[in-house]
Amino acid sequence: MVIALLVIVCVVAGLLFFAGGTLGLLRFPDFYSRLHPAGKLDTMGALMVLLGLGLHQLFPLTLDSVLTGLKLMLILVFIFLASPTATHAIMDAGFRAGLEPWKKGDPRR
Amino acid sequence: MEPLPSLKPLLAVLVSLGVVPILMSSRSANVREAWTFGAAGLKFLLVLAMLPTVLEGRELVCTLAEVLPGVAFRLRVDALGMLFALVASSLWIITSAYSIGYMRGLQEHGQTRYFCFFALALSATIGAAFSANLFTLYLFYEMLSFATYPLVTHHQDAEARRSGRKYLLYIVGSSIGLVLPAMIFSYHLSGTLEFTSQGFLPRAGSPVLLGVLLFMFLFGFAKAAVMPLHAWLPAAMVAPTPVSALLHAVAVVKVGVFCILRVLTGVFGLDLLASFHLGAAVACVAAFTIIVASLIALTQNELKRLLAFSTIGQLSYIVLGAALLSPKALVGGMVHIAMHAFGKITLFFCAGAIYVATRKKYLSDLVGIGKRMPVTMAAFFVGALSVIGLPPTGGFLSKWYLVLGTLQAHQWPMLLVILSSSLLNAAYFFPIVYRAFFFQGDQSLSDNTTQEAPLWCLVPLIITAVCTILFFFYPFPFLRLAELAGL
Amino acid sequence: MEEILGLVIARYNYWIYITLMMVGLYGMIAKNNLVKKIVGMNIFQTAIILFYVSIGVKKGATIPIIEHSHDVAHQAVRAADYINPLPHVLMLTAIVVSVATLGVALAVAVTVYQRHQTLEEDEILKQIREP
Amino acid sequence: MNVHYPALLVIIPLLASFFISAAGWLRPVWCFPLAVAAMAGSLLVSLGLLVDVLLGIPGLYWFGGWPPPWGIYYRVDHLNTLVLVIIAAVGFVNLMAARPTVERDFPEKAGPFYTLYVLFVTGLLGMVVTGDAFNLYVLLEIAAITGYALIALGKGRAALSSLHYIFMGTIGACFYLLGVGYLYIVTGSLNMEDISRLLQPLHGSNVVIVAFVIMMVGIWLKMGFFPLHAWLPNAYTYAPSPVSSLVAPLMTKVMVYVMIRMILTVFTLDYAFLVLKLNDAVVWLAVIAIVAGSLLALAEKDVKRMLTYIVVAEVGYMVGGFWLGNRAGFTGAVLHIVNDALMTFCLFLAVGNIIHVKGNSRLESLSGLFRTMPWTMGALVVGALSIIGVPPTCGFFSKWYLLLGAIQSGHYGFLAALLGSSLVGVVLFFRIFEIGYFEPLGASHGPAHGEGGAAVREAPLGMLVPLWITALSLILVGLYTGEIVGRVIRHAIPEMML
Amino acid sequence: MKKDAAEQPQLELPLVQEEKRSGSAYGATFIMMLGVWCLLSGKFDALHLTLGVLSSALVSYFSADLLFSGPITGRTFRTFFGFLGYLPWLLYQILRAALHVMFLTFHPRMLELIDPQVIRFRTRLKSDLAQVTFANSITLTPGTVTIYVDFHRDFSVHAIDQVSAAGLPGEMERRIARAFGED
Amino acid sequence: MKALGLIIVALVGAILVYATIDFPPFGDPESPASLHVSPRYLEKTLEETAVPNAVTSVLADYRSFDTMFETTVIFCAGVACFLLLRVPRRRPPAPRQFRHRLTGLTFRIKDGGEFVLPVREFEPVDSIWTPYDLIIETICRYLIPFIQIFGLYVIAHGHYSPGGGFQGGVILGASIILLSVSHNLRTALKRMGEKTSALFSPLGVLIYTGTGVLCLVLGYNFLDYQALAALLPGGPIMARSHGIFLVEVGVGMAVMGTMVWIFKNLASRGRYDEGL
Amino acid sequence: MDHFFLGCGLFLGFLMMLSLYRGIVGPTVLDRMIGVNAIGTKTTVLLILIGLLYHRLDMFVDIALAYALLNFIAVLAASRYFQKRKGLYEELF
Amino acid sequence: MIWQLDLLILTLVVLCGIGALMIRDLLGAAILFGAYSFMMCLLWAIMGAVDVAFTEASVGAGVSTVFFIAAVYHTTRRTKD
Repeated sequence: MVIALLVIVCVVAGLLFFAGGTLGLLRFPDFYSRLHPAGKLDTMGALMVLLGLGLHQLFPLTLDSVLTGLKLMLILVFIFLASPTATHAIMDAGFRAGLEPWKKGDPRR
Repeated sequence: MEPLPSLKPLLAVLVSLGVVPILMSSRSANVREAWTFGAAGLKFLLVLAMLPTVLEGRELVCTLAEVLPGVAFRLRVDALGMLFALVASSLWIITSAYSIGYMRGLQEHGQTRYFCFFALALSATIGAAFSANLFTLYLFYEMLSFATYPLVTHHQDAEARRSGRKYLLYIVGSSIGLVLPAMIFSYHLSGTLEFTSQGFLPRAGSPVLLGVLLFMFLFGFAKAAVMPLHAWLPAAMVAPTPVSALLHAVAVVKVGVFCILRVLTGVFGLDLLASFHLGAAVACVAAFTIIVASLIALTQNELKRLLAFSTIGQLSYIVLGAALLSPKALVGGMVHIAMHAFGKITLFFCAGAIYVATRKKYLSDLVGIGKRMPVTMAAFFVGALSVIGLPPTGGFLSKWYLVLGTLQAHQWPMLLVILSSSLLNAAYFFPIVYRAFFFQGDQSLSDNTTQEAPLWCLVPLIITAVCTILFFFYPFPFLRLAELAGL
Repeated sequence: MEEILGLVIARYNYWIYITLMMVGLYGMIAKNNLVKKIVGMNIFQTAIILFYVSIGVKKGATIPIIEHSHDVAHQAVRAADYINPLPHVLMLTAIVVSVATLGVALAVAVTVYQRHQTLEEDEILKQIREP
Repeated sequence: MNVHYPALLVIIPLLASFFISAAGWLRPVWCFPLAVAAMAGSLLVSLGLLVDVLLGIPGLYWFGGWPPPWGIYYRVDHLNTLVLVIIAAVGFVNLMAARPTVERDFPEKAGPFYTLYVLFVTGLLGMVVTGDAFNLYVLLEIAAITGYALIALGKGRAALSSLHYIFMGTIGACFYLLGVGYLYIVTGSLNMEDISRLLQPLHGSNVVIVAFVIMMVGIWLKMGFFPLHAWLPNAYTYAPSPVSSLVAPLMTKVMVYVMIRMILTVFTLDYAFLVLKLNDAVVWLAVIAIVAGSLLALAEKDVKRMLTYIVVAEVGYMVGGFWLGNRAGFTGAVLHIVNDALMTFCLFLAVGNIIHVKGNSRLESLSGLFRTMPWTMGALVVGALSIIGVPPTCGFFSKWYLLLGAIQSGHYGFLAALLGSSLVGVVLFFRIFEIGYFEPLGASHGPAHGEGGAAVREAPLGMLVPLWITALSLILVGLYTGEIVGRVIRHAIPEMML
Repeated sequence: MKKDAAEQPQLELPLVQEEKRSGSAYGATFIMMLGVWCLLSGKFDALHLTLGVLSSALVSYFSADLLFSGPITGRTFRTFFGFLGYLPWLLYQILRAALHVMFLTFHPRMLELIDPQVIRFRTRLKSDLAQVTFANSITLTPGTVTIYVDFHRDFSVHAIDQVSAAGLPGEMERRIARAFGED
Repeated sequence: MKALGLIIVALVGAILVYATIDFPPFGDPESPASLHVSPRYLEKTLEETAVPNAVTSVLADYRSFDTMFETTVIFCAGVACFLLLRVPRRRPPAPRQFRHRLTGLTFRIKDGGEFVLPVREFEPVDSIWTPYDLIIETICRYLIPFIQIFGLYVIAHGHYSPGGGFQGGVILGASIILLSVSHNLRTALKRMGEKTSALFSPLGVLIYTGTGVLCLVLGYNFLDYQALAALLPGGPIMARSHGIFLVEVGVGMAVMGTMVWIFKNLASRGRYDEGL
Repeated sequence: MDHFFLGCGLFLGFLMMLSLYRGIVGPTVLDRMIGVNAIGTKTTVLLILIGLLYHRLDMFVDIALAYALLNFIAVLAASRYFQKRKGLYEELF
Repeated sequence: MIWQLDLLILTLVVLCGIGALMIRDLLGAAILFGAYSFMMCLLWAIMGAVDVAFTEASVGAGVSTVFFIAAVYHTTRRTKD
């Protein structure tokens, strides 16, 4: 029961992060600033949700379930490696393409 | 009587086809012509070898392959085919000789091609003569159409191109557009295409259908130049004269009428035609053609065109002979194939000889030419006699039978047609001869020296002229064959 | 009315596949740009895959991988418990085919661009007509 | 005979294609011999199958040993054995003829070219012999993808045409696949005969109707049936000549075969002719196809393009012939698959030779060709006569059956269209012959022109020999029509067609 | 004109990054891969283990030099453990960053709060791995995203507001330097 | 065109909707598709092939012939892209360029010239050289071996979990593509040359077909893996399982080789100098 | 618990739809890239949720893993496009 | 099969498809096409076709989008529709 609660908390938190990321994606004024929520919050959301789900499926505790849990963690590792890299790549691309960053006071783009 | 299986018909067909590769590969003109002669002679001998058997009333058969159910690729030598083959193969020898003279005399180009297609055309002609069924006949008919195209357009100039187009349009158009469906329809009706003496079409067909079929055949074999599908024939006169001679007096047009004869006798059968009065309809068309063609011939100035229209008229005699549905007329029509062939080829040879010797082809230029080319013009006279139908030439004989036939069939109007047409023939031939011998022409012809065409040209036309006369006295093989066929 | 509604609801996957297919087909026919057409082609192909996979679906069944294979090797397997695997197999093939087609189509599109310097069909046709 | 023949038929070229591809990297010289070996192998196997069928031995093969409907099986019967032989033979002969062009135009890509070539033939063979509806799709795609690539290899507009072909081909293949799916959803089977058995009680279902329609449309797209033919002329025209002489004769014919196979084996004739009653409509479509193909061909100034429109018209022949729904029409359609493959093959080979020598095939560049390329033009004449339908070339006999079928079913529109298109064929080809025969004005007469004037500049012998083999086979097949119909096609005619 | 210059295509040129392959790198890669394999596979019968060994060998043959650019030394292990020690702090920072951005995202007057700017600085970290860790950490942490790291170890960073920009390079660099033994 | 498109689309759509009305309901377990052929696959897959993943057993055994051609399709696509795009190396190579890593200066060496400076200081670059991106390169270097082992795992475990030759092959191919995208094409080519990838794809299909032919040689039908019992331990049923595995390896190789091959051709327009 | 996961999945789907808005509307290509990248991450999580809903997580986790590994290749390739197309270089002869 | 998710994802799929076709920028279309294949992958997973989902995931994410981008890289991004 405790575990279920923990799972729910984790997952809900993760979803919240996801929601924030998506909202940020929609709300922020320009491409560069949109990358901030998209990059960070989605990673964080994935972390929380996967943690929660991993915890959930760990029971009943067997070799298979542990391995599956570890696989989930592996996914997490990869997300943590890939997500900032992708964010960086996109931002780099933007700079190379010559996109001007939004300055305070500019209209939304 | 039981037909006799034999390979001879096939050999007779293939012999000229077989020399084509040799002709194509030989570099020397002499070798090529020697081969041509060899093939022609061989072919004639092969045909002659079959003659006794046919005269006995037996038939030779050679089946190659059953291509469609009930339809075989089959050759059969019967009397009618024999008659035609005899004429065609004997004339090939003569025409070959004449061609050599003509082509060399005019230094024509593409002689190898010329001889090749000539051989091909002869193959097709003999094949058509020996066809045992409508399919085989059609095969050789089409083969002939395409083989003669390069001959007709031999000059490869704009006029030849035009005429070639016209030729193909009429011949191929009618054969594909009319004969092919008619043939398939006949097959549909009866399940076979094999010629029989009483025709293979079912007796119980509807008269309208049969009539339509008959006219599809009649006009479809446009080589017979039944009006209104005759226009290709004058146009095709652009060909070198030996071509016109052999093909347009013998092979092509005769194949056309031969096909019509075959269709009338072998597909429909005279009884069927009689029972639906279809013969009379055909006869009317033929009669119309005879009269109109003769009238047009009267107005022509170019010798070959005149001959062409004369041919159109004469061909319809043959059709008429069959359409009268009486035995005598049928014999007359069949014999006319041979007689007209010899007579008309003489005329064409003469026209060619005149052209080789003087480069003249218009009637108005030929005034007084008899002095310069007496032998040629004498032969011309003989030919003209034969075509008009006067003794002592073979033409008389066939016309005589035709007249008898009309009497036998009680077709008085047709008698009238034949007679009046003979008059018209005379009206356009005699002036030529008359003016050639008894008038003074322009300067080039008036220096009384005799200057004939080369010997290669001259000898053949003498032979044919002699033959024409000979057949009056000795028509036995042709007459016998025609009677056999008419039975 | 309710019948129709039931009919519609009971087959909603099929309606979507038809929609997708129409989208793809429209893209292939009406779009002017060659790469767009290729996109349309792929959508079209996936629509058919969707159709096939929809055939295989069974309510209340699980994925077609037999459970507990090691423990009870010869326990009777009930076919109704597992989703029909055959459409999946077919669609694996179809996906492969669509990737292959995509590769070839893109290669050809690149070749077209190399020759005509544009991907717009009308411009290419104009170039061809007026060289 | 060997029970593994049906499998070997496709496995030999398939295996060979991998080796060819590898040889392209390791020993390029081996590519061509390997390809020849592959084609010869499948030709021999197909002949073996033909003999088997003639002897009455059923050619059934269960792949993986699984019985149908669970496994895939191949089936050789009277209907497809001839098509198999034709495909293998055309593939083999064309390969011989392709070599000079390949070595001259893209020598460094010979390896992949032969690989795709062999795979294309493999795909077609498989399509013809398979008894599984989905397997047919996969093989169809093999043939299609190789075809796209080979066509795009041509110059100029080829790439765009190939891309159009890709789009149309994909739509066609997908429609076919969709049809298979529709059948699957109501029957649950993919095996053709099994489907047919299960379809019997379902003839009234909308699904089956739509499956039929969609499948037909897909197949028609692939074969270039008239309103759906738009991709065909460009694709075949701009392809390199060894490719067009392979694809043009085979692809459309095989699709016609697939149509016949689908209707006969899967939907049954009862369904197609009695339940749906589409036959009149389809025959009229075929009439339109024939007329339109012929007329469009008339408008063309390029021989190869003209031939492609003739292909369009010929497709109309076959479809119409089949949909006439009687024995003669069926025989004609099946016979025409064989004959037309040979005919178009001959013509495309001849045009390929002309292109090899002249660089293009526009009408004006043909002038004087009878003199400079007599052998090529001679074969062209034979092919043309066959298309026109002159006996004893094979084109006549299939046309004969088609016409007979039209008469028997009283479909005079089809009759007229056939005859008309033959006449148009005369006009088309004699236009070519005139140009080739009548040289440009001014140079035509005179003694200087005597014997053998202009130098003969023929295609290489390696291209002429295959061409003449094909040309002679046209006549040979024509003469053996009776045998072919009597011993093979007659047994393929379903009982219902009487 | 040298002969081989014309024949040798451009591709054959030596790469700068080319490293000497060392046995220990292979071994380490092999063990790592086998570990991952076991984790993924979950089947420990002979067949699958054999396959695992084969696959790991294959991968280590194919790409050992990607994973370890030099031979395995004690330093490699030290770095690894240092990195593990750095992780908790990083996670904490990430959480902070996430909350910060969340705050910004949900703030109704977000446009007034943010003030995007690009800042540049040069790091003292030397090894590639350390620089990459630093860059990715920057990306994951409050309001900053690495745009570009060039060869002179110059970082360009996009910061979403003043606060975020002020903290760079700061403590993070120090911690990473410590973790990677580059003090 | 637009109107025509709409008309056609509407027509086809109407036909399809018309058919859909008679479909069995979506997800109906009683539909013919679920009752006729497929139950046997599900019920017998363990008994007959010892493979719990029914999709794999159907794919690689019951309908393995299809799959063979599916792999061939991929192979075709590879050859096709090569045939269409590859530019033969007949032209003289482009001037080679070297970039000094520390200063960023680029040297171009003309034809026939020779590069004499110490190589480690310089890197070879191309006409469209892009600045060195440390982060992407490093991260991808660490990721690629994992992707590869994962790909191999997927190939090997197609029997028990989703996946199999095709998916594994694509993942393996994607790892090379990733190398090319993150570094440059030259690096990828150095690791897996054109010839290697071009030989991999026929080799893979050859393994597949060869397995079938082996069965044929052993006296069974083509692709009847039972025949392999003569060579492999475990009896006919395990032989099927092993046969499936062999085939999957072939598929994996072929797909990997072809994907890389296609990518190289597409990404460099067949020039193989520098691409995406 | 299943209902909860289902709810989570639906919520994620809803978020994907919002991200897709950026993908479809987003003024520049790079915005679209962000949107799609965001969808990718959510897809990975959603796949695992589906696995839980099917009670066969061990089967779905492979797919998710493949996704996590491969997802960013496309993003990398797209960003590579901009790096290459605007690539600057100095030359010295 | 989870019908609620199924419906949601189906909607998304259609949106993605239409979007990929509508965008006036080929690179954007390629990227959206990538999203389309994500959705498809999810859809297969929801319908229980794990193998198909796996294939779609690996192909869509790893290969086909990259092919598109490579092709666009060598041609042009410009499009009129």
